[in-house]
Amino acid sequence: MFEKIKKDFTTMTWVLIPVAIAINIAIGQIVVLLKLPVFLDSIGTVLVGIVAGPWAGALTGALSNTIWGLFNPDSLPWWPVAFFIGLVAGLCANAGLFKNWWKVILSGFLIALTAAIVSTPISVYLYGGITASGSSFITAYLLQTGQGVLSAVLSTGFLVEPVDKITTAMLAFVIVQGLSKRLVARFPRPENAEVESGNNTTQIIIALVVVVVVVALGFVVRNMLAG
Amino acid sequence: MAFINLNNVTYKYPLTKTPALQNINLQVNEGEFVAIVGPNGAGKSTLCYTLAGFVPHFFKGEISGTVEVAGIDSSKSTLDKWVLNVGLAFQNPFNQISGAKYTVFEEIAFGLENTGVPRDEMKPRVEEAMKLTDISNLADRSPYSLSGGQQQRVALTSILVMRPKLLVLDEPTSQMDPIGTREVFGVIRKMAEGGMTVVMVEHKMEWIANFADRVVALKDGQVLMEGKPNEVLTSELLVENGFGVSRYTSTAREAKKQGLWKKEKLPVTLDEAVEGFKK
Amino acid sequence: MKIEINDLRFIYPTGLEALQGISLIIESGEQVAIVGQNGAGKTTLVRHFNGLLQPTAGSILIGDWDTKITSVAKLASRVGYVFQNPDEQLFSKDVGTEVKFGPRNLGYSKDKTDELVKRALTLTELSDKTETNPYDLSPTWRKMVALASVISMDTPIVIFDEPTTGQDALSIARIAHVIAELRREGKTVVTITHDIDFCAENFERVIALSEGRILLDGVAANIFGQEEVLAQTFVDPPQLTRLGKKLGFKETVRNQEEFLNILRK
Amino acid sequence: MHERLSFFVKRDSALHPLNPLTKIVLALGIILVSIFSPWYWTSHVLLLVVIVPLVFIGKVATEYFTSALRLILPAAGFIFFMQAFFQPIGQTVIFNFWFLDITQESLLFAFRIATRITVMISAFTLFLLTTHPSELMSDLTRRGLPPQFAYVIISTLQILPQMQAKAQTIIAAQRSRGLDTESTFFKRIGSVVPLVSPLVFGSLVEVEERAIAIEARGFTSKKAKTSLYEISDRSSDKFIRWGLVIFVIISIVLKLWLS
Repeated sequence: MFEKIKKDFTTMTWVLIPVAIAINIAIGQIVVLLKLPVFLDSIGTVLVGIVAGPWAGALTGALSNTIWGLFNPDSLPWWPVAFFIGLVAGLCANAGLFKNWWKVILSGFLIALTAAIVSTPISVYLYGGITASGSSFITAYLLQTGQGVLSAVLSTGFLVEPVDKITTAMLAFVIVQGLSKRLVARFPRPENAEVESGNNTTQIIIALVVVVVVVALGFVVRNMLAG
Repeated sequence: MAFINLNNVTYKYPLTKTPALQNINLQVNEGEFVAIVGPNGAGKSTLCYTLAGFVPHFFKGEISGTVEVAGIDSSKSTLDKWVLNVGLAFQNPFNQISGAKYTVFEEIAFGLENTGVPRDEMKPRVEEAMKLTDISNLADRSPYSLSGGQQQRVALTSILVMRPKLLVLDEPTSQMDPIGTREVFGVIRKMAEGGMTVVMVEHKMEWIANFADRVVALKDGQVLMEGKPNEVLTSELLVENGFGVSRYTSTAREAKKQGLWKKEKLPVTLDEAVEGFKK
Repeated sequence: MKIEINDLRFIYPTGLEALQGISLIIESGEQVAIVGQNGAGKTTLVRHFNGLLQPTAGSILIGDWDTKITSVAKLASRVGYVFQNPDEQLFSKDVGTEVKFGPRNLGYSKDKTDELVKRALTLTELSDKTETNPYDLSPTWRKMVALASVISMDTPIVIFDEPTTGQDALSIARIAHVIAELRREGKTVVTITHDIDFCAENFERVIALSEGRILLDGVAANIFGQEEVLAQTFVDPPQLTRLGKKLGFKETVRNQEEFLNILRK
Repeated sequence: MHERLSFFVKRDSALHPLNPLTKIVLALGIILVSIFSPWYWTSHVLLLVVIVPLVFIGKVATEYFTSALRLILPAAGFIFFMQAFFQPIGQTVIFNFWFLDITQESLLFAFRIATRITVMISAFTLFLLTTHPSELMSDLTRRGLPPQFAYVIISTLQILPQMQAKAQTIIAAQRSRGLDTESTFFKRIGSVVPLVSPLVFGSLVEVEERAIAIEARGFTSKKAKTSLYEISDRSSDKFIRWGLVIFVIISIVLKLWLS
């Protein structure tokens, strides 16, 4: 087990992790500027999960939040969520769930479930359920309707996470497919990124269409909630 | 026996159809300074990676023939051991900054820390190497704050400090001004005279002719010709194959056609040109 | 198109005075090379031409447009700018799309765009690589894609930032050919370069900058003759100029033709 | 993002020469005590009686209070606001808006959570201000942290400003090609691909050369690594560390015992 994990941590992986963290932060900031209804701050983490396996993905996630904490201290307590995002992304990739666009939706969904579950105890224990995120508006609403804190936070997570994580998984998939095969082959798990059927341009186009649809859906949901 | 021994080496990167190196035979003696010239895509960088052990250990792919440095067969060694004998510095200075260090001094010590050099020995070695390449004044600067030429000096120093037996350099002066280039060539020459073997890819013909012992011309992954610098760099074969030549050579060649250059040998350097054109 | 610079000063937010009063007129159709050591202010100067930087004091006129009140997007129709590193601008999946990006942004008609793209690709010898992904090309060819993607915008002024860095002899010849072709079409070309021999062979006028000021400005032959002044900004004269000087020529020579002419006398 | 990613300020204080691990344990100890302590006033006391004096002892007061204004106040203030509005607790309504009530209880709760957040960030900031990242990593590596972790952390801190500079160049390059990055919302969305993709792909393509460069300098060498710097770890350091561990244990025990 330990030897197998060690194999995923080649020099390429060690050099990739800082770049992936920078990608998380860069894209995360752009999304904030554009006021999109998603976070997209773990694309790099998922990307590492795909080409270098679950443990490299998990490490990227945990470090990413810790370092992001330097500018935005509020993100610090959430590192376990990022850890599990990377881990589950890597597990999905190893199981072949990053090989064509509809499997990627499934991966995104699984990552979303994980994120919702892991973030719940942190939110409840540290913040009494109300965090600094905009989605707490939904939690507050559910709390007012008489739901318990735990179920209110969890339901909010299940409602909000899939849009973000499916988009994230799709974009990570698009980036990996856009890289030259020669480069992908240098990473520990190039087989995780091999497209199963059809050529990869079609896959990229479909994935981008899915991204647009999901984000548009996010807009609609947000506007409905904002009333 | 030669210090570097490439025997019939043919290499293909993974997922490619044509070999990047084809039947390369090359022998280099200890302490020799060999320059490699050739157009882009000739296989110069691949040859550097082969000598430095990255082909095939890092890049994978198919290799045939034998690569031997200091009597060790590359296929029987591993990359982490290989780099103790062979140092590599390449063109893009920015990508050679480790990123793990805050000052130039720490950056240069990085290789020594990795290879377990004791602390007492480390400081004097770093100081000595920085003096050699004339960057002692940059010791406390951040490597990222330097100009491209200064970063290239840091990259070269970071390798020199590890005292490799073979120094492989892939266009290490591309971003330096003429004065810097001359100085760095001087340093490399000095290393070679001290017994370090040097293989260097370079476009600057005038400096090669001034400093190298031998020139190897590569084209399409094959050795086109090799020999004394003046002999190779003034050859018609280079012009026919789209190699760059020094302005002194091309001008003298034209002058020769018009009867204005009387000597048999064409010049590569300024001094040779002055000598030949003097009435 | 004419470029008129009037007592231009620029101070970076860090307090660094990068340009300390530059006045300059570049006439329509002129070919100008800017030389000087790192940090002399070359890139800072040309980034004012298309409004990427705004002067702290002074003004720049591009034709009749003042860069202070004209947007970068609008200035892009008059000033094309090829950045040093092609990887910082290429993003399309194939060369053809990449080259089309600029003219499309400028709102040219489809026919005009197609024609401009075709011309740019022919000029840069990329016609057989239209379908290729730029990242599958060598760095040398990626540079040509970057060149093509700016030339296709058909701007009356074109700026090149260090076009020859990392290029081999064949590629440098290709770039020289592109510049010659732009000259024939009457475009204004401004090039920043370290490659002094390239500068000598392709440019009539040379401007040497040092520490944010103009050190020398004039006809190339005059500039290269002033070896001591050039040394202040760490520029060596071209190889043949140095050779001519050592041989005791009275005139300053720049290229092979001039050199051989004098030799013949 | 800030230009400088190392918060460290070089000063001659009593905190600076402490062993980096001691300073981490100090920060974590403060954070854990504030989370586990059974009394609501613990965080306030920690802030006033422990953190503020330490800031002065460490001679980093100016830097601490500026970062407090820049980082801590916005984060804590926002949390306070969210909690006060959205926590559905308490009966004594002070202010009402739509379905949201601010009650005396929710205000108190909000104050408590905001203070806790302030303590957490402050402890972390204090640690960053007095510890150089290189020193921290050398020390942790010496204690058995794989050296690759040190590489990843420092390299990330250094790569972020580089990426930002690169992003600036890309924006300049694409605007020069007539890309409109400002006018309307849809133009802004349309400009994402030409701006983001050279940034992302460009930095991923560099990974290969950068891996070669560090590998050439013995990154994967199996020899025992050495360090340029010697980092002091005095017996007073050990004393402080164990003291803090005991404090944390006490607060956990109290929490379990009292609840």
